[in-house]
Amino acid sequence: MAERNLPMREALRSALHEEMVRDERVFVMGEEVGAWQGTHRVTRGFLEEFGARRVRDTPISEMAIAGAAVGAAMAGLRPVAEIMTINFAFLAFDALINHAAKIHYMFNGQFRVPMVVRCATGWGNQATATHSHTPEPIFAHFPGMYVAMPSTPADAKGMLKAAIRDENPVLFSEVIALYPKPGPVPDDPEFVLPIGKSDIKREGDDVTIVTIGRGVEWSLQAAEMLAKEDIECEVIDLRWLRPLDMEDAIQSFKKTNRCVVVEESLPHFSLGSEVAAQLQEKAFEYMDAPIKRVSAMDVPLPYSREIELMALPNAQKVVDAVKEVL
Amino acid sequence: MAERNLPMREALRSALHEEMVRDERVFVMGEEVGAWQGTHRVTRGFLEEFGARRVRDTPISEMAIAGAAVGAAMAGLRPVAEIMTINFAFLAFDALINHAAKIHYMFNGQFRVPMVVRCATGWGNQATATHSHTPEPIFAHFPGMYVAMPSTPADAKGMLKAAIRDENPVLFSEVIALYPKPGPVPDDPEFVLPIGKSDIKREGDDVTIVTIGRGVEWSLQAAEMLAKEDIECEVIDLRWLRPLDMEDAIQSFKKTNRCVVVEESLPHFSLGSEVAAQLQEKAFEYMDAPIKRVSAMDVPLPYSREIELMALPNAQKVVDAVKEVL
Amino acid sequence: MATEKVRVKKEALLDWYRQMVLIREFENRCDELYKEKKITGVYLHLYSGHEATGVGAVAALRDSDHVITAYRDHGIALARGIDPKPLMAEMMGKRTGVSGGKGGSMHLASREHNFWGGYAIVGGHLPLAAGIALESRYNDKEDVVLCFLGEGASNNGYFHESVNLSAVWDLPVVWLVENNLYGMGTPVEVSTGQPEVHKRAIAYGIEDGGRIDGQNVVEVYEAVSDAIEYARKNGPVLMEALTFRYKGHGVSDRAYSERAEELEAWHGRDPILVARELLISRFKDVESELEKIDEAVKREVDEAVEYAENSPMPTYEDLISNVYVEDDNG
Amino acid sequence: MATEKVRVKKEALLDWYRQMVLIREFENRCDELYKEKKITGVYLHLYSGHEATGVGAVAALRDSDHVITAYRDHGIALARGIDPKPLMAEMMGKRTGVSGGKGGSMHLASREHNFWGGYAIVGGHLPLAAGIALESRYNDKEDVVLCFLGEGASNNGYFHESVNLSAVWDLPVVWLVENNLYGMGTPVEVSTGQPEVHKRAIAYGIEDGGRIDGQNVVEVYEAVSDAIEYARKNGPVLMEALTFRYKGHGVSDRAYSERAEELEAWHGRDPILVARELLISRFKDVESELEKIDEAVKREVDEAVEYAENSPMPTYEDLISNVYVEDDNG
Ligand SMILES: Cc1ncc(C[n+]2csc(CCOP(=O)(O)OP(=O)(O)O)c2C)c(N)n1
Ligand SMILES: Cc1ncc(C[n+]2csc(CCOP(=O)(O)OP(=O)(O)O)c2C)c(N)n1
Ligand SMILES: [Mg+2]
Ligand SMILES: [Mg+2]
Repeated sequence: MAERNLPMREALRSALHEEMVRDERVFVMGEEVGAWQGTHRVTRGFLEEFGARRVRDTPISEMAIAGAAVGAAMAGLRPVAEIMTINFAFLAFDALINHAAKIHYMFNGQFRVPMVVRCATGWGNQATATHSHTPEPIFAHFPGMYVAMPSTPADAKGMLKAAIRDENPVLFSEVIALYPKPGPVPDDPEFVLPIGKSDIKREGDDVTIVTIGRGVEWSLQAAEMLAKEDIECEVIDLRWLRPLDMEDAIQSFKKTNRCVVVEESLPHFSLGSEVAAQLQEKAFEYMDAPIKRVSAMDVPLPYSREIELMALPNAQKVVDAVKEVL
Repeated sequence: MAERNLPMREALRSALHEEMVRDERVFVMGEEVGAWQGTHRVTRGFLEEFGARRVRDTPISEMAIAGAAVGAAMAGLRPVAEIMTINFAFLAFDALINHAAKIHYMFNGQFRVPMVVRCATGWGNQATATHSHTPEPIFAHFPGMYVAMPSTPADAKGMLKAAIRDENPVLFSEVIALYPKPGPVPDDPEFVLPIGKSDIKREGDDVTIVTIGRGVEWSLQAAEMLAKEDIECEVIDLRWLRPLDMEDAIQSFKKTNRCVVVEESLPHFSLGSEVAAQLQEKAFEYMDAPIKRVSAMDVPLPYSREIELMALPNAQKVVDAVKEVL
Repeated sequence: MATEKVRVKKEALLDWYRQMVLIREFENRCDELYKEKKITGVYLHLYSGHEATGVGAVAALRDSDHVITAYRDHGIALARGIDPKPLMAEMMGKRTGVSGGKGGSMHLASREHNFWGGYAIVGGHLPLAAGIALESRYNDKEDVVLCFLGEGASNNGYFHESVNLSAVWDLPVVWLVENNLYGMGTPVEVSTGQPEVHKRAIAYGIEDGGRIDGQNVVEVYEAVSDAIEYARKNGPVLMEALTFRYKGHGVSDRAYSERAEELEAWHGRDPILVARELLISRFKDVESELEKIDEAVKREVDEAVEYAENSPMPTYEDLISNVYVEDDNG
Repeated sequence: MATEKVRVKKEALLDWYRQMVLIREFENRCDELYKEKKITGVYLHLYSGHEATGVGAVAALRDSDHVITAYRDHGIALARGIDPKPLMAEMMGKRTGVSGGKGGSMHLASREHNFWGGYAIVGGHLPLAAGIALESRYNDKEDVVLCFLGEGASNNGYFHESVNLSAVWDLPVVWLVENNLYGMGTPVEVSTGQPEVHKRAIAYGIEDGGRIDGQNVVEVYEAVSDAIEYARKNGPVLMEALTFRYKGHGVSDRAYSERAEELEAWHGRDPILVARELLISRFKDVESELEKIDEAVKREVDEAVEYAENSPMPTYEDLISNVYVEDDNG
C-alpha cells in the first residue's frame, strides 16, 4: 500500500482533512483553529479550504467548547473540537464526563454523542506545573467516552479516523513532543484502525513492556539498548486507555512472565496501577517478578529545564526497571 | 476520655464548630451553607451563631467558590469551602488541581494554601449518572492537595480538624450514606488525627481487606459474615487517598498473604488498581493469590432503584471476593 | 422586536389551560406518590407555580423547534405534548419510562418531540443548547432552540460561556430565565449583583427580551413568540419570566416557613387562576368546559399512574446497555 | 466616581517613564536571550506595548494593596518595584529567581511586594483575586486588589463567576481588562458579542469604570486611582484599558503579518513616546534627564542579565521540595 513519510502533525492533519472531505457533517471548532491555523498547526489551511462554517474559531471558553460539541453531536453533526491542551480540558471536565460520556446512557439511547475532542498533551518543554499534565487516566476512569493516545503517525491517522467515524464521544490525546516526529503513513483514506485495539510495537521473549503514547518511544529505545545485552523486550502499545485492551499484554506476559509499565503520567491511580492490577489478577500464575512501573515523578512540574527532565521518564529509567524485574 | 454517640453529620459539625471557635481565621463558604443551614446540615445554626462574615452563602459558582478559597487561604484566612456534592467539584477541577494544589510549589513556597474543600460524595440513592460519583482517586492522582475520606464519626471529627489545621489544601470527602450513621466521638476539642495515617478497623489473620469510606462498612459486615465460617479478615481503612499510607496494608498482607480491595468508586485507574499495584510490587514474595478488587460496576449510575443497587458493591460481593482469594 | 400582538383564540387558551391543569395535577400526584414511597430517590423537583411560563413559552414553538431545560423538567415535558404515561413511568424508574428508568425525574427527554431533556448539573445544558442551535444554522434550517434555565443557574460559568458563544456565532437560541426568585434557599439578590437577569444581554451584545410576567400564559406566549421569531431570523435573545416555586426546591427539601407570606401572595397570582379568570371574562359559559377539562385531566393522570404502576422494572440487561453505542450506523 | 484630577508631579512622571523604559528594555532583552537560547521553554509573553497600562495602574496602589495578573506578567512585576535581577533569573530558570526557577516567566510573584503572581491558566487567577480581597474585607482592612486580565479572558467562566462573587460580597477589587484587541490570534470582535468589556459591569450591578486610553500613563493612573478609591470604600469596579501587544502572543508564536499596518498605527501611539512628549512639553530641559534614565535602565538590565547568568540552577532538592508545606506553623 502506498505510504508517505509524515510527521505526526501532518498525519493528523490529513486524517482530519480526509474526514472533512468525506463527510459534510464533520467540522472543527476550538480556540485558534481557524485564522491562526491551529496552535499546533493540525488545522493549517482548513479555514481557507472549508470556510468559516466548518472551521469555527471560539472564545476562550472550554466549558462551552466541549458542551456545544455535545449538543451539536446530539443534533446530528460530527464535531471535532480542539481543546488547545489537555490541561484546559480540566475546565471542560464536567461537560466531558457528566455530559458527553453520560447522555447516551442517561436517556436510554435516545441520543448519541459522536464527537471528538482533540487535545495536545504531555510535557517536557518547561511549560510548568499547570501546563504539563498527561492526565488521560483520570478521563478514562469514567465509562461512556473513549480515550485515545497514538504513538506513531500511522496510528495517529488510523485512530483519529476511527474516532471521528465512531458513534461515541472520544477524547483524543496528541502528545506534543510527538507532533514533529516522522513515520510512514498509509495514503489510503480508508485506513481506519479499530477502536480499543492495542498493538505490538516490538516482539521479544524476555520482558513485556506495556506502554502508551510517548512511553512507546522510550520503551523502544530501551529495548534497543537492552537488546545489546541480549535482553529481548516485547513492547505493547495500548493505544487506547478506554476501551483498555489487555489481551496482547496478557498474552505477552504469559510468555515473558515479567513486565514493566511505562507512562508519562503521574504514578498514582494511573495507567501503571491499572495494568499491574489486571496482570497480577489475570495472570497470577505467570508472575516471576513484581510488575514495575515507570512514571513521572510525583511532583508538579517545575520550569527549570534540568530539574524538569529529572522528573520525566526516559529510556534509561525503563532500562533500569527492566533490569529490576529480570 | 469522654465521648458521645453522634451521627457522622454531627461529628463533622462539632469539629467545624470547634475549629471556628478556636481560630478566628476559619470561616465557611459555599452554596446554601448559611440561611438554608447547609444542604447536608453540617453547618446548621452556624449563620445564626457566627454571622454572615464567617458563614458565607455563595452563588452557584463552583469555579469561583474553589478559586476564592484559594485566594483567601493565600492571604491568610483558613477557608472551609463546601462544594455541595463532589460531582460539582468537576466544575472546580482546574481551581483545585491547577491552583490549590500547585501554588505552593510553583511559587517556590512563597504562598501557602491552607484551605479545606468539603464535598458530599457517593451514591446509592437514585441520584443518577451525573450526581453519583465517588471520584476521589482522580483528585488524588495529582500531588499538592490531600484527599480525605473518613468512615466513622470519630474519624470524621479527627480528620476534619487535622485538615483545617494543616497548612496544605485538603479535599475532604464526606460519604452521604454515612451522614446519619452514629458512632462514639471524643468530646476533646484537641482530638486531631494525623494526616495520611491508615487505621486497622478489625484484626484478623486470614485475609486483608483494604478499603476506605463506605467500603469500611461493607467490609466489616463481610468480615462478620465470614467470621461465622471461621475466616478472619483484617480490615484496613486507608482514611486518606493522599497521602496514601500503605504501611498497615503491607504489614497485614505480609501476614495474611491474601488481599481484597473494596471501594465505592469505579474500577479503572482507581484505588483498587493502586493498592493492588503497590502490594504486588512491595510484597511480591508474600502473594499467595491474586489481589481482588470490589468496585462499582463500570457503568454510569441509573435512576431505577433495583438496577442501581446491582451496580453498587455490598457486603456479599466482598464475601464472594474474599472466598475467591482463599 | 415588536410584532403585532396576536389575539389568542379560545381553543388555544383552553388548551393552555388544560396543559397547566395537567401539569399541576401531575405534580401533585408526584408529591403524593413520593410520600407513599412509590416514587423514590433523593431528587424530585416540582414545576407547580411555573405552569404559565412553561406552557406559554413552549406554545410559541414549531414542532421542528427544540426545547431543553434543567432538572425541573416535568412541566416542560408535558407542555411539549409528551404522553404523561411514560413520564410517570420514568418517575417510578420503570422500563417503560421515557428514559427507560435510567434517567429519572431530572432526566426526562423525548427525541421525537425535539425535547432534548432535563439536566441535573446546574448550567450544564446551556452549551448543549448552543450546540443544537449550531446544527440548525449549520444546515441552513430555520429551527430555534428554546433553552429554559433558572435565575440561579445564570451565575454559573456555563451561562457566560454559552450565551457569549451564541452571540459570536449568531445562534438561534432563546435563553429564557425562569426567575422564581430562589435557587434552593438563596434569594436572587444574594446570588447576583444584577437580579434583573435579562439585563445581562448587553454583556454579550445580544437582544434583551426583557422581563415578563411568568404567571400570565398569554403574556408569556406573546413575548416568547416575538423572541423566537427574532432568534429565527437574527440570533440569540436573553429574557426572563418572573414566577414562583410553590413547593420546596425538591420534594426531599424542607419547606420554607419564612416564605409563607410571599407564597400566599404568589398563590393570589396563580397561573391557572389567571388563565381561568381570563377565559371566564372573555368567553361566556366557558365554566362547564373548564370543569370538563379538570375532570379529563384527573383521569389522564390516574391512567398515567396506573400505567406506571403496572409497568416492569428495568433489568440487568438495561443496566449494562447504552453505555456505548454498539452498532455502527454513523 | 469622579475625584479631582491630580496634577501629576514631575518626579512621578519621570519615574513612570523610567519604569516603562525598564520594562521595554527588559522585554527586548528577554526576546534576545530567547533567540540565544539562554531563556528556553515554550512560553514567554512579552509586555511590550502595554507599559503605560501596567505602570499607570500599579502607581495608583498603596504598598499594602495587592496585584495579581495572568502570564503576561513581567511588566507588572517590574512596575511593582521588584528587582529585575531575580526576575531575569526566573526567566532563565535559576535558583535565585523570584520563584526559585520553578515558576518561570508565567509565574513571577513576590509575596513581600503583595504581588500575588502571574497565572497561566486563562482566567484562573480571577477567583484568587476575589479571595485575596475577601481577606481584606474579612479583617476590616482597607486594602484593594488590582486584578489585571486580558479581554480574551473575559469570555471565560472564571470571569463571570468571580466578578459576580465580588459583586455579591462587595469585594474591593478593581478588575482591569487590558484590552489589546487580540487573544492569541483572535480579534476581540470574534471572541465576544460585546467588545467593550467594561460594559459587562451592568451584568453584575457593579461600577463601570469605563474604557480608558491604555497608552497614556497619566490617564491610566488617574482613572485607576479613582477606581481604586471607589473599590476601597464601596466595592468592585470593572474597567478596561485599550492597548496593543507589539510582539507575537508569545515569543515562540509566529508574528502576525496581517497586523503590520495596525501595529504601525499603534507604534505611533507608543506609551513611552507619549510619556516622553508629555514630559518634554511640560518640563523644560528634561531631555538630558531622560537620556540619563535610558542609560541607567540599560545598565540595570545588563546587571540583571549578568546576575541571572551567573546564578546556579535549581537542584534535585528543589525539584522535590515545596510540593507540600512540611512544617506546621498554622
Ligand atoms: C453545578 C451544580 N451546582 C449545584 C447544584 C445543586 N443545585 C441543584 S438545583 C440548585 C438551584 C438552582 O436554582 P435555579 O437555577 O434558580 O433553578 P430553580 O431550582 O429555582 O428552578 C442547586 C444549587 C447542581 N445540581 N449543579
Ligand atoms: C483556560 C485556558 N485556555 C486557553 C489557554 C491558552 N491561551 C493562553 S493565552 C491565550 C489568549 C489570552 O488572551 P487575552 O486574555 O486577551 O490576553 P493577552 O494574551 O492578549 O494578554 C490563550 C487562548 C490557556 N492558557 N488557558
Ligand atoms: Mg430559581
Ligand atoms: Mg488580549
